[in-house]
Amino acid sequence: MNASNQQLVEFHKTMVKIRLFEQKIQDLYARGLVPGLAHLYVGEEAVAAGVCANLRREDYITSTHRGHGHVIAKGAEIKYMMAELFGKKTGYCKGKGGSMHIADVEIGILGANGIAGGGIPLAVGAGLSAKMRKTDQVAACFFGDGSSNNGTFHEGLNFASVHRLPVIFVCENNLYGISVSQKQHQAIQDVSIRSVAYNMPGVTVDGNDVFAVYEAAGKAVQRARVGEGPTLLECKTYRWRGHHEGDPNQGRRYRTLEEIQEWMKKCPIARLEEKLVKREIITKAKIKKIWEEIEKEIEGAVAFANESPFPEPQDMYEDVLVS
Amino acid sequence: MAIEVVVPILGITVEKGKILRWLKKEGDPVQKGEPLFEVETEKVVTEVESPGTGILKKIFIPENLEVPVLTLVAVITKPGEELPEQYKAVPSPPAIGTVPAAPPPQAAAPSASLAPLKSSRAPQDVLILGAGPGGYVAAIRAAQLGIRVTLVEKGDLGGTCLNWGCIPTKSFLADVKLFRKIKSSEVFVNREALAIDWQKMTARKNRVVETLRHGVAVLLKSQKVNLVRGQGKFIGPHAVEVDGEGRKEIIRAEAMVVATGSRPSSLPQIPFDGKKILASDDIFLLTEPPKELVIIGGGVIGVEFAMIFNSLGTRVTLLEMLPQIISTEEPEVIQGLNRLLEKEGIRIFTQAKVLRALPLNGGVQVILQREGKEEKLSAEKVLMAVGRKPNTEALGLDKAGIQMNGSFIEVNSRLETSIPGIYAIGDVTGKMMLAHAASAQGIVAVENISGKNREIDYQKIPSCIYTFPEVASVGLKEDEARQKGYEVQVGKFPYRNSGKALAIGETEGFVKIIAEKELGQILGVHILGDRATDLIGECVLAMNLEGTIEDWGKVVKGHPTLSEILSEAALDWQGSAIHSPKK
Amino acid sequence: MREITYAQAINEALAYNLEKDPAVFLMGEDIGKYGGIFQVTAGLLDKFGPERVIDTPISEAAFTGAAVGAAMTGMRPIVEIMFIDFTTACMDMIVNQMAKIHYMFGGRGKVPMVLRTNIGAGRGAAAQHSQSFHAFFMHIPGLIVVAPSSPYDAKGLMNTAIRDDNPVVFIEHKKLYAVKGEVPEESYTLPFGKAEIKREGKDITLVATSELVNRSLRVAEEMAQEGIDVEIVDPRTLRPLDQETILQSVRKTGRLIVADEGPVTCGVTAEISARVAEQAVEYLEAPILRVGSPDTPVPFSPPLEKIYIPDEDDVRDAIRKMQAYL
Amino acid sequence: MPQDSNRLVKTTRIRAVPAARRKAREKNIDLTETRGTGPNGVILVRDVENFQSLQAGTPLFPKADKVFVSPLARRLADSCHLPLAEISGTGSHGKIILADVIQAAGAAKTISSFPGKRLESFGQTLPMSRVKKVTAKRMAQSAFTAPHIYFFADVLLDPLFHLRHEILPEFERRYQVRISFNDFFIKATALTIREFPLLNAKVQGEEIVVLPEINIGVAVAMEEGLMVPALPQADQLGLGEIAQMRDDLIGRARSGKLKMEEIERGTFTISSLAQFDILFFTAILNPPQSGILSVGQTTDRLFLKEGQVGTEKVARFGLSVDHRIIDGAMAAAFLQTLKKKLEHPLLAFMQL
Repeated sequence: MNASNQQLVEFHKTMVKIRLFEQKIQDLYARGLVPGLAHLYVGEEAVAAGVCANLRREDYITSTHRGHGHVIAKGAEIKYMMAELFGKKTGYCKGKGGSMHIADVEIGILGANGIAGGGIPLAVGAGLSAKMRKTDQVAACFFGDGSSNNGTFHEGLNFASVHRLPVIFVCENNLYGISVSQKQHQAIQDVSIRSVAYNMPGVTVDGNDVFAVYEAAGKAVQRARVGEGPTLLECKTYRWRGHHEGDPNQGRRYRTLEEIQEWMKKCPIARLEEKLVKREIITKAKIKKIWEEIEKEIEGAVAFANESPFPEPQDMYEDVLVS
Repeated sequence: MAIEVVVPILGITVEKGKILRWLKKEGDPVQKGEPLFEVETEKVVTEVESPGTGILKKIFIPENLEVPVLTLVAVITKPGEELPEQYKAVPSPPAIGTVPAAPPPQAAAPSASLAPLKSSRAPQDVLILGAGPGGYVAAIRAAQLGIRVTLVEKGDLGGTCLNWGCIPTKSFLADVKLFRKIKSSEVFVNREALAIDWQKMTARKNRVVETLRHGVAVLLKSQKVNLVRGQGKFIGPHAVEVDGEGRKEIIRAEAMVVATGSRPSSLPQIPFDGKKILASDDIFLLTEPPKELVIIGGGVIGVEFAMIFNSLGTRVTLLEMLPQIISTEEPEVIQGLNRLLEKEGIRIFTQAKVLRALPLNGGVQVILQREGKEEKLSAEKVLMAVGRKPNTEALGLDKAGIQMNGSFIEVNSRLETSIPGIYAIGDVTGKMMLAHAASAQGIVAVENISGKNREIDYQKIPSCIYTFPEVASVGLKEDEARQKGYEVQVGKFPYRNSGKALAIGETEGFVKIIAEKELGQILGVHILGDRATDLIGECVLAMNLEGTIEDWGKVVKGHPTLSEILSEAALDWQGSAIHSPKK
Repeated sequence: MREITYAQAINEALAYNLEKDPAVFLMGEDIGKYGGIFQVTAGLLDKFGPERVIDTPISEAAFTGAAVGAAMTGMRPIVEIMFIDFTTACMDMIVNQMAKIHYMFGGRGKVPMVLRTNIGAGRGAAAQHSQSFHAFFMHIPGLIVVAPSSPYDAKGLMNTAIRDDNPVVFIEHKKLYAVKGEVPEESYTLPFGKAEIKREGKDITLVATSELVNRSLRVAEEMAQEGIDVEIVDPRTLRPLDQETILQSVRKTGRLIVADEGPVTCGVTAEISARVAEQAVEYLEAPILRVGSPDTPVPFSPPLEKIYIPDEDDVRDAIRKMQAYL
Repeated sequence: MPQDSNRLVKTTRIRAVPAARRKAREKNIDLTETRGTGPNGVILVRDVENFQSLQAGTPLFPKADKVFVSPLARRLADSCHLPLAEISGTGSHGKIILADVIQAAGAAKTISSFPGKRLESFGQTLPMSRVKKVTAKRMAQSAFTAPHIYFFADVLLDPLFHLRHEILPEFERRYQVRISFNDFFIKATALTIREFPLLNAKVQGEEIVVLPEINIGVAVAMEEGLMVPALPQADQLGLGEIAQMRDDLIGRARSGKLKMEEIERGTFTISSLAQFDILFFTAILNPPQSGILSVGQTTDRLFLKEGQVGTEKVARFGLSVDHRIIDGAMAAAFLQTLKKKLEHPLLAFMQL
């Protein structure tokens, strides 16, 4: 299946939005306006954009600690995200979740997740319930190469496969589990081969090529919808920043500047823009305009976050239980 | 619109960063994302990227300065743009351990409202200059009060007291006392043969000093006191530059305590030479006791050394300019002591003005003036004990703007100097040049730093002189008390009348208690006699607990003890001493 | 009224809700054909089919996590963890996911599910199949922890648990499964956070949980012969805890003994004692005493296990100690 | 009440079950007096109840001697008739120490000392109420130790009146203070003392010490007692400085803001009761000073001159001296000289 020109422009917008959002967080974090932890998605935009472009509003995703990209791509509103990262009452989680727990069940975001691999069984459950409720919803589940060594990955794939659940397991292989390189943490190169053990299709694509991601994910979603069960989709990509802001020098304690720069050359957004311009789908000028518009949108979000109030002390005691 | 560059928050545990290197100069063009400067945090060096594109207009924080994260370090402007007004006068960087400087204007609103998250970053800290009995005690007390302490010392822990003063001399005096005891006792046989080995005496002294020094080090370590070796020097009211082993570092602290102590001073016309003209410190470097010693200065130090060397067989002459030696003590006591010293064979010349000292065949000739006449004294060595001068010159106190009182540091009764937050204790204050006074001051100073409000009462600090027999006193002398308008009455009791004194063969001396008539308030106690320096403790306690002299008389003492003498003196005040003949 | 066992009572509640609500389904190891290790789910597979009574792989994290995901997306799963000892295999799913989601998502989304499991030694199952660390879950905000001590309570509380929109950890007791008691045919619910006074008394308040309620009741009757009047309070829900009822009782009697099968160290007994100490110390006429298991793993050898289990003798000893203060 | 009873419980080392403690507090029973029948003698509620029935309900109050006070403080409190119960202790464990009594007595009207400038001396800050004691003590002491002799002379003040009247406006403009007669007296006295050093001396042991500075003390009467702040080296001060200094010292004396040294430095005292209807009086020496000048009320005296009756202003000056230092002749000469200076002020103050 091929994406329409209109879709291609949408990909682009989504990716630019993710990029600029993350870069803004980078600056705000440095200035102490965003407390806690911030794991940035810069460099991996194509995966979120390509996968989520195949999902409907009512479909589900579970995300990771590096989740801003996924939820933006699934349609989260950045001003509520920003407010949440500021710890404000108007945030998605009323300021009680923060960067790692942004969720909007209404639009199928079952939450970013602070536990590596923690989201996998949840996605499986979402698939299970979709199946039981006889809807054709699917659940996409993002996780990293690191999590693919966690029990939940294997248990989740197994369970989903046994029950032929509509789940797409999206492994964002950015080559490092925090500071440990893939070579050091698993004896395989392609996580996708683990699908064999659970009798489901396994695909590996260039995670910095939004087209490739979009098409591979498209097939997987298709299978899921018609009840053919889960797929393991591995996207090879790379994070430009350190594991989190505060990981000195973009993680050069465990990877080289050369390597980082190598991957920055493969910038997914630049590659897309190149294609779009070559195919004359969009002009350079239009692209510039897009960046500017989104920049504005993000400034708006920051302003919204700034003006928003912090939670009241008593808010702390709310939502422990459903009353 | 200028873009501000701050020391970024590099992870949730990082609170401060040291700017190691600027990778760009003022005026350089910078690209968003390119490295701007290197900052060291918790031993990790991080390149900080430019938050924007433009000209690096102004750098506020120089290299090698440590500042809290979020401190504004530079501003980036558009090419050609002027430096906006609000940056023309940017406050000097906040000291480490204080709340970060007001956040950058743009960021002001939100980060101000985030303030609660950051206020936790205000640990109180203190820097103490000098690890003598004042400094190290202050350090320990401060640590106990939860204050972060940096202690700067250029020499040995324990200062003069431990290394060159109280402790070494006491080690000597202990040996000498035993020696004298045996020599003078008739129960030992062939006493003539008995001799004392100066080398061994010095060796034992060194062991004692070593042990104590080690002890202090262990204490400081256990209190997590950050000990920095080197010479400290103020470069501002809250910043001190420490120069140690060629390595300079700048340490900032909210509070400072100056405790650099003092050193022997000499007569201008007779400088120390370390060989013939000795300072008290030099004594400990002698390989053997001199045959003849002239001591210039009849103060505590002079008298104590006179005692030691005289007992070791040195011919000692003591020169004092004033009419009496140790003029700080109760005249009656000093007269007593004077008599005993002379009985010992120590020559004491009072009202003796020393004019010159000339080398004379291997020794020294001291020329002095007495009763108008010039006299010559020859000696193998001269000990100059004419007082001590504070170590205040090298500290750059002017940099901190501290008000002086001559060469001493002016402090109030809270030990605070003219600059709030800077305190001074010990000899540098010139109040009471005693180790225990320094320690007491140290404790008061840091407790004030910790927010308490304490004043020091010199009235109740004892003074001790280690002669044979000892001299100790606390509080007012008799005529001082009268001058202050008290109606005083005196109680006295001689050692001679004490069973214990007799039994241990220490019958010299007496106790004199001065108390106010109406309230029976104990104003002063003066002791000449064996163990006086231990007995005075009881007196200090009585004064501090505000006991009346009648109470004191009622106290029951163990028998036989020297402490009984004190109670008897108290009773004598009421004319009812048991072991004194009826008056 | 008819008498049925504790296991049957729970089974009735499960069946009733499967019947009534299509969103309800069961997951767990060997709960289908086998009927559950303690036969609590016996017969439900035939009645409701493999779609709704799912025999899972031995994969606690997967099916517990899946239950959370399903619960978030409109279902009302009930999972069985065969022994409480196995919850550690899915502790992340319980503690970090199931319990926290509602809070950390700022009230968006809920997790209406029940996690059934059981405690209790006494069957020679040794260190990994006999523990009683239900106190773990009392420690976790976001969970409701229920520990019924009778068939009647079990059915009523299970009904409440299934209909509640919060994640509920339902603590059953191996020794109780076979215990019979009066249970109405019709469905009924019992409120969470409401303790029940199982026996009125004026001298000593004895707060007991789960199976220890029954052991305590037996001892209380003996003691009554000696004129010591023990009041027995059964919290029934451990979280939220009905501390008012407990405090009232203590204010009345002035003496407190707490009995729970878990270890006393940081256990249920510790928590209840602490709250009373904090809020009613001035009413105490004697030290607080606790009955619980010792600080050792559960031993296998029957004589040892006998000593290990806090039983009638331990409760009796505690009351005797307390006697000195009467 | 609870406050108090907490202390009661705290200060007693006894074992009782909490409920017993509560009951004891409610019933105001001292647990130290109850007998425990619980394990190892711990006091149970029933023990408290039994005790109470014994007590037949008579409540038991904390005994007075429970007040924790230093012996010195107790004595001073007694001698000042201050009930200890009303004094709060700042010593360890709330112990009442001397400073607290002084504080209470002084009702906070203490003389504040300047940091760094303090004289190390007893009672560091000297509260007003102590003034009376000190004065009393010193005076008594002085009356016994120093044999006094008294001299009197009438001083004609018209010239001074005129002089003052003349310079008043200009003076006030220049120094922002109204010059008083006292200022003239101070200056004149200081100048006179220059000629009679022994009036600036004190007895010390067996010898007489002539003090280097002439510091004139001005007696200020207050209901709390007498304060005598002194103007340092008054002989070298101009009238302007004297007026300002006098104004300031007396002001601060009234508001209790004097420094110790300002009181202690005095070497000679002037005590003026001119504002009262006191014709003249004999002043008692302010030890260790050797002289004190008393100034009586200024009155109009009739005189006859060339057959004309007129009035002139006269005040009676008294001089008390320590006879051990100053003999009659010298005292007389001093007073005579002073009288002359005041009656010919222009002459007297020429050297300014």
